[in-house]
Amino acid sequence: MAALPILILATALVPAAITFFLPQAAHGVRNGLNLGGATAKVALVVWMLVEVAAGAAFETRIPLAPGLFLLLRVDALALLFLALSAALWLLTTVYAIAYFRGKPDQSRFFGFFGLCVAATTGIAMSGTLISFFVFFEMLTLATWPLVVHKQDRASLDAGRLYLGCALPAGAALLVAIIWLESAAGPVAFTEATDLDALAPWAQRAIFALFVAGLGVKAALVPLHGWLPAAMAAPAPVSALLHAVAVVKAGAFGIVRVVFDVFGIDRVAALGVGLPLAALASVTIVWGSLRALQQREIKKRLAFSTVSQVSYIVLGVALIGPAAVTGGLVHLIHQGVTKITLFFCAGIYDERAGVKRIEGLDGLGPRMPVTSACFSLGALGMIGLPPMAGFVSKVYLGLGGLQSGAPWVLGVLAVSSLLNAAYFLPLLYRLWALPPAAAQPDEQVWGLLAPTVVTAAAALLSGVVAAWAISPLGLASLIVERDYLR
Amino acid sequence: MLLDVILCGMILAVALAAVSGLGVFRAVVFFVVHGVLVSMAWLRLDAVDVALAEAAIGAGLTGVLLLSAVARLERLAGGGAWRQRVNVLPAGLAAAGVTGALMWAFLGLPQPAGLGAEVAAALPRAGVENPVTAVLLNFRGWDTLLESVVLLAALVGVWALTADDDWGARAGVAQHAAPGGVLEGFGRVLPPLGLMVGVYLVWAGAAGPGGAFQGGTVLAAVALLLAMAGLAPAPRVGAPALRLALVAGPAVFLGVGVAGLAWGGFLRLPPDIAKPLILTIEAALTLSIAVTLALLVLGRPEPGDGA
Amino acid sequence: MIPGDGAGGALMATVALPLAGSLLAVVLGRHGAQVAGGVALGVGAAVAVLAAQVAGGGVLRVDLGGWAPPLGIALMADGLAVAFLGLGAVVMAAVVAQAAALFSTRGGESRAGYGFWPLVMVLWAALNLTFLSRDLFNLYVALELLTLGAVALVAIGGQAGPLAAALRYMVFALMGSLLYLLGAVLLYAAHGTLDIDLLAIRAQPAPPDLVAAGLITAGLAVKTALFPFHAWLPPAHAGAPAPASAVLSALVPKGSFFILWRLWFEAMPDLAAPPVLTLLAGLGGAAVIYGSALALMQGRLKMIVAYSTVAQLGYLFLVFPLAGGAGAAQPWEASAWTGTAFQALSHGLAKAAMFLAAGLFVMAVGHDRLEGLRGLARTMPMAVFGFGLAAVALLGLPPSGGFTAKYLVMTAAFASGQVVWAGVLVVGGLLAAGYLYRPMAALFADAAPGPLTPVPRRLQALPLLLAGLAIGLGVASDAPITFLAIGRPDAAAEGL
Amino acid sequence: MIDPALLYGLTGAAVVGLGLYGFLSLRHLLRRVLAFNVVGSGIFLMFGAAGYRGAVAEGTAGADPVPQALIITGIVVALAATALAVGLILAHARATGRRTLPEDDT
Amino acid sequence: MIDALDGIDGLRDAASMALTGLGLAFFVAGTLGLVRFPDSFSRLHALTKADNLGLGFLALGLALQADHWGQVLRLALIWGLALIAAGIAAQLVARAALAEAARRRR
Repeated sequence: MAALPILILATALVPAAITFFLPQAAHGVRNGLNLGGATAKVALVVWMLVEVAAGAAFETRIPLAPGLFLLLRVDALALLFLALSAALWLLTTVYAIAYFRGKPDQSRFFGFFGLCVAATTGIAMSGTLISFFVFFEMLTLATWPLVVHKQDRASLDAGRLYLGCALPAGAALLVAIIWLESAAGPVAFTEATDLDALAPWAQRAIFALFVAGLGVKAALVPLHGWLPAAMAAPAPVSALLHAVAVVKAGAFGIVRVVFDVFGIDRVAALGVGLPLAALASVTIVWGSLRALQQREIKKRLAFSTVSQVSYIVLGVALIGPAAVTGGLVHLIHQGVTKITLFFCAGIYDERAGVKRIEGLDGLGPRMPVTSACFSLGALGMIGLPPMAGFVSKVYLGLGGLQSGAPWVLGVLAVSSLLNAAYFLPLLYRLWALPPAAAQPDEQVWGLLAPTVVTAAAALLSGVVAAWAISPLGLASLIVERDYLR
Repeated sequence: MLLDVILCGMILAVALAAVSGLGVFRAVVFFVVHGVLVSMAWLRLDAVDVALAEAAIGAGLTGVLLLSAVARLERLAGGGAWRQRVNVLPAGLAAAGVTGALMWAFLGLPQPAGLGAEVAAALPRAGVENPVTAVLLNFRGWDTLLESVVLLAALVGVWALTADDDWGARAGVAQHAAPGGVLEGFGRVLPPLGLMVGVYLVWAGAAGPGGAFQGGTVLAAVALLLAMAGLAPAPRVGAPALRLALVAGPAVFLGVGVAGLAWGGFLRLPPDIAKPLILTIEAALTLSIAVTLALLVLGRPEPGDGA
Repeated sequence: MIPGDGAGGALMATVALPLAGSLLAVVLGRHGAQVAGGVALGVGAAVAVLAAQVAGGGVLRVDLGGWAPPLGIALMADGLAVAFLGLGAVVMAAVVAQAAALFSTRGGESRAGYGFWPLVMVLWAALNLTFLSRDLFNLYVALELLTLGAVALVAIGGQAGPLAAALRYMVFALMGSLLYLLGAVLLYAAHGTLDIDLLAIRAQPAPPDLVAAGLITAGLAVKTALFPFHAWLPPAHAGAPAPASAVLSALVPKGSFFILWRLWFEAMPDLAAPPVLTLLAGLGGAAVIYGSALALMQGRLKMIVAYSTVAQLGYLFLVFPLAGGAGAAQPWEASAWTGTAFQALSHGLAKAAMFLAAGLFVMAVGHDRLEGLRGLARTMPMAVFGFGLAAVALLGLPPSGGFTAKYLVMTAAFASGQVVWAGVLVVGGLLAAGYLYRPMAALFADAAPGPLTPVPRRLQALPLLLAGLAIGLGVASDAPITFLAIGRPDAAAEGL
Repeated sequence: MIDPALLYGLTGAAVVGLGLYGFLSLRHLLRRVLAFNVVGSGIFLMFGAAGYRGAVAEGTAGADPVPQALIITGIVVALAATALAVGLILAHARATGRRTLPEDDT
Repeated sequence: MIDALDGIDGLRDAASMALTGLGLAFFVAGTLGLVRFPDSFSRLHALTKADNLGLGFLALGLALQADHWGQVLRLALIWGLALIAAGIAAQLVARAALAEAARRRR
């Protein structure tokens, strides 16, 4: 079934293309289209999960120019990211429909929303560097209108900062790709690329360009400025995009570059693994520290994302099998947990008008479901058992020991402490303090249902980690089959 | 040989005067003299057709156009002494550079190369005896068709500069010739002769020097004289007859070109009926050229301020 | 068209139809729009038939009047020419559709309503001829017709600003024509022919050829508004009415650049010493930087888009050092050559879309100052989306045709070791992001309460359609690239 | 005894030089159009001289007809350009009361 | 120069040269008048009278060299047209000069 990858892309592209032209009033058609597309995509992904587990691989080649082609290839790693984005897209669509009831420009929003997901799917399934770059840049373009959706001063400034960081990064990435391909020929993720034609310094320079290009989206320290600012976007945007699509695309890119373009042994030989790990660690600590200072909930969550994504980069940079498994599985765990927190932040903002931390006082009992999910998510972030966060941190610690970098344990400990430092006060305010005056009603199932589902997923993926089909199972399958050959 | 040297010397002197003279009017007068001298140079270079064209269009019509422009411009933006020139040094260097390069290239020309032999060989199948007309209307007829369209485009461009509320008025500025005066008398005597000379030039173009452009220009001069003498007012811009006359030349040429497709290719004139075809094209072209050139010199409709 | 022998029919129709149309429009003053619509359809069909013929039977040559060069004039349609004809047909169709609303002659014949249609069709015929003709003097007449039409279109507005701009354009254009004519005269004096293919055989590095090549290149550089000679372009393209400026910016400079391309790749391929080619590309690079810098400082939308044209035209000149000269065909030449063709095509579509969108904004708000465009994203979503897609194509971001062009040229730059041109492309792309962000941000800002005349969706679809084509050029770029390869001069090895 | 073709050719080149100097340095627009026409006649003079040179060498009757035809076409095109330029100058003068381009005004 | 004078041709050539010489003298006189005379009216007077007469002699001189009557007729036509044109031009320029003088006095 070579056409399957294109079919998956279509499930996101077709509804988006049609939604653009729908008038504002056509709520039914729009919601139906988007929900239909999302469910179809989840169904396809589930069917592919079974196939890939059985060893099948899907591949489609779209010729762009003689010698230049878009290769869409579904392998285990692609499926990991695909599964995450498909599931969360469905949930976020439900959330967004409820969130946007009565607000203007819905057709425009859902149109670009679909384009973003299509770009994310493309990133996941891309088989060559150029295909990856094409979808990577499309993601930047499709995200900007969403960031500036409210069209007010704050979101426009956020949009400018976002483009200001993302476009130069794209340029750096393009230079790296072309520099690499002009020496080593078109780079496909399947067969190894012979980089010996390039001098070592050139290879290091190219690796640095790759990290810089991808680092902006993966919010590595010097390049992370745009993420907190992008919180001016509506809640669904910050939930799906900044917790899942955009940020993970950067991390996923780094995974592809380290494993499929350079290969583990060359990364070790060039000695670029350690600086990357160091950069990731600095980001982890720095993100958590900055999160402590934030008074707005969404800003705090944003800085928490900055630090959490670097867990993935850290795992990959440590190269050991356990560390990589930890990194990959954290890709899923952080996604699921963080989206729960953003959903709750969205509900607090929408229903209770609470943006800052002080507003959370005593909301626990009066908004029980939301606060419960929020607490689950927060605990998951801190990494307490049996939540999913704990599993990733364990593997990351193991990996650190395995690849002879004990200081990783120190970093994990410090960051967990900091996580606790900036999450526990919130929980304390929610449950222990006396309630403020107004009695907000949270009973909007459109917002609540997705939050509950993601919170459950965060809990479940920790509890059933040992099972084969859990995120951990898939991650270890990937590591054994693809990367330790 | 001596005449050539004197002629070249005079051409250069007049060109220098035209370019570096003091007033605009003086420059235009020198330009007209330059045109006459250059047409004499064409006679020396054995190119009679070009001499006719240069005298009629180069010196004649362009001179009239510039003279009338000088008159109107004085009224619109006259007065005020100001510097004649700007960035003299770079202009001088550029001009000297190009001239030097041209002379170097001209001296470096290898053995003389020309298409005289090919034209002579193909002349019998061209339908006309005069090689220049053969090239103009048969071998390179495409250039001539485009050229007539260029004239038309220039005219539409000039008309598009009319003030919005003047649209539809008569072309050019209202002329004030004294009724019964000398100009009017001249206006009655010359046209018949002018018409005859114009038509003769077109007809003679097939065998000897002459042709649509030279004939058309003479007819345009007659039309201008009639307009200036006040005997025949300039046509209104919107007059359908005028527009048909404007379009006749290029339209007939294009029609013949498309008809050529039936004989195997665009603009293909089968040798046996080439002469009649060329003559019809020339007739239509002359009409269009005469009307277009006259209107171009008259300029855009300005019923407001008289000359 | 009369079927006659199919060979020349379609090719001639692409030039003869607009000519006939302009003549008809001169006579039928009030029905210019309908005539132009008919011509647009006719030429579109002719280009399609021609494309089929060229795709099937390869390069198509027509000797006008049955006289072969050096005596007669030859027209030739190869892959490149037909691609540019296609670009012209598409852009013209959209321009005619929008101009029909702007220059409607319902209320009796107005000056602009009368003048616009013949001029735009004459301009189109001249443009198509510059892509097809193989004779240097015939190209001179076509250039002259192109310039007169363009200058008249700039001045058709009638206000003082555009008149001064049209005059400056005229002065520069006359300068360019003179230099070009000088070059052509010298070539005829040296070789006795003006046909490009015959010149290719007879040209040798002797004084007349070198001087002629220099003069022709200078003349055409002035007409293509290459960096030191670009002063005339922005005020002229911004001063013209929107549909006219779409044609002026997207198509007219490409006509003169196309002749330069034919000269250096077909008439005198190995006459140019590398330093000359590097100088041309250097000026191109300077145009990119300078044009973008000035675009950043403009307050009016149409001026930003016009300066963007100066910058984007600079990219085209990068092809000379990468693919020109140096006799033996290198593997990367094909990619630079095709990349530049793509850049021209994608820029044509995107720039036309941008100017048409700017025209709609002016139609809605009455002026094109940036602060007046605030909040149009909500009231004119389709036009703004079209403008955005066009911006993506100009930036050279995937999936647009601009990206394919940038990728191909950058690969050639890296493969041939001349990395500086890749730098120009990257920096140019970022600067373009800079100056195109300002209008986008204004469009997306919250709506300032101002008088707003509603613009029909039918008109808003035009820029969106053109911009969509520019994006589509990138997505389905395989077919055009193989088409462009038909009749490429030194069919370099297929390597990328 | 230099042959006439060369003499007229060089004169043509000199006239082109003079015209170019005027075209680039003069500020009054009408004089620049006039200089443009001078350059045009210089170019055609060179072209005719080249044509004459070709014919004399080949011994055919008149000068080479192709340059003559092209020169006639060139003269007419130059007239069309001049007419449009003059029209523009007058319209510009009427709109702005100026005889020069804005940037040349000092 | 000397051997051209013998026989009937010699006489004709001598007459032609004499007549053209005379014509030339009148042209020089006319130009002298143009340069020396104070106001425009007298200059006009000098120019039209002297040049036309000079042209007449020139035409006569050339007529002697003509091969067939057609050329003589054409020369006469040219002279006649030149006369009319010069007369009318002088008249118009004079009227313009008068109007100019009147305007300046006001």
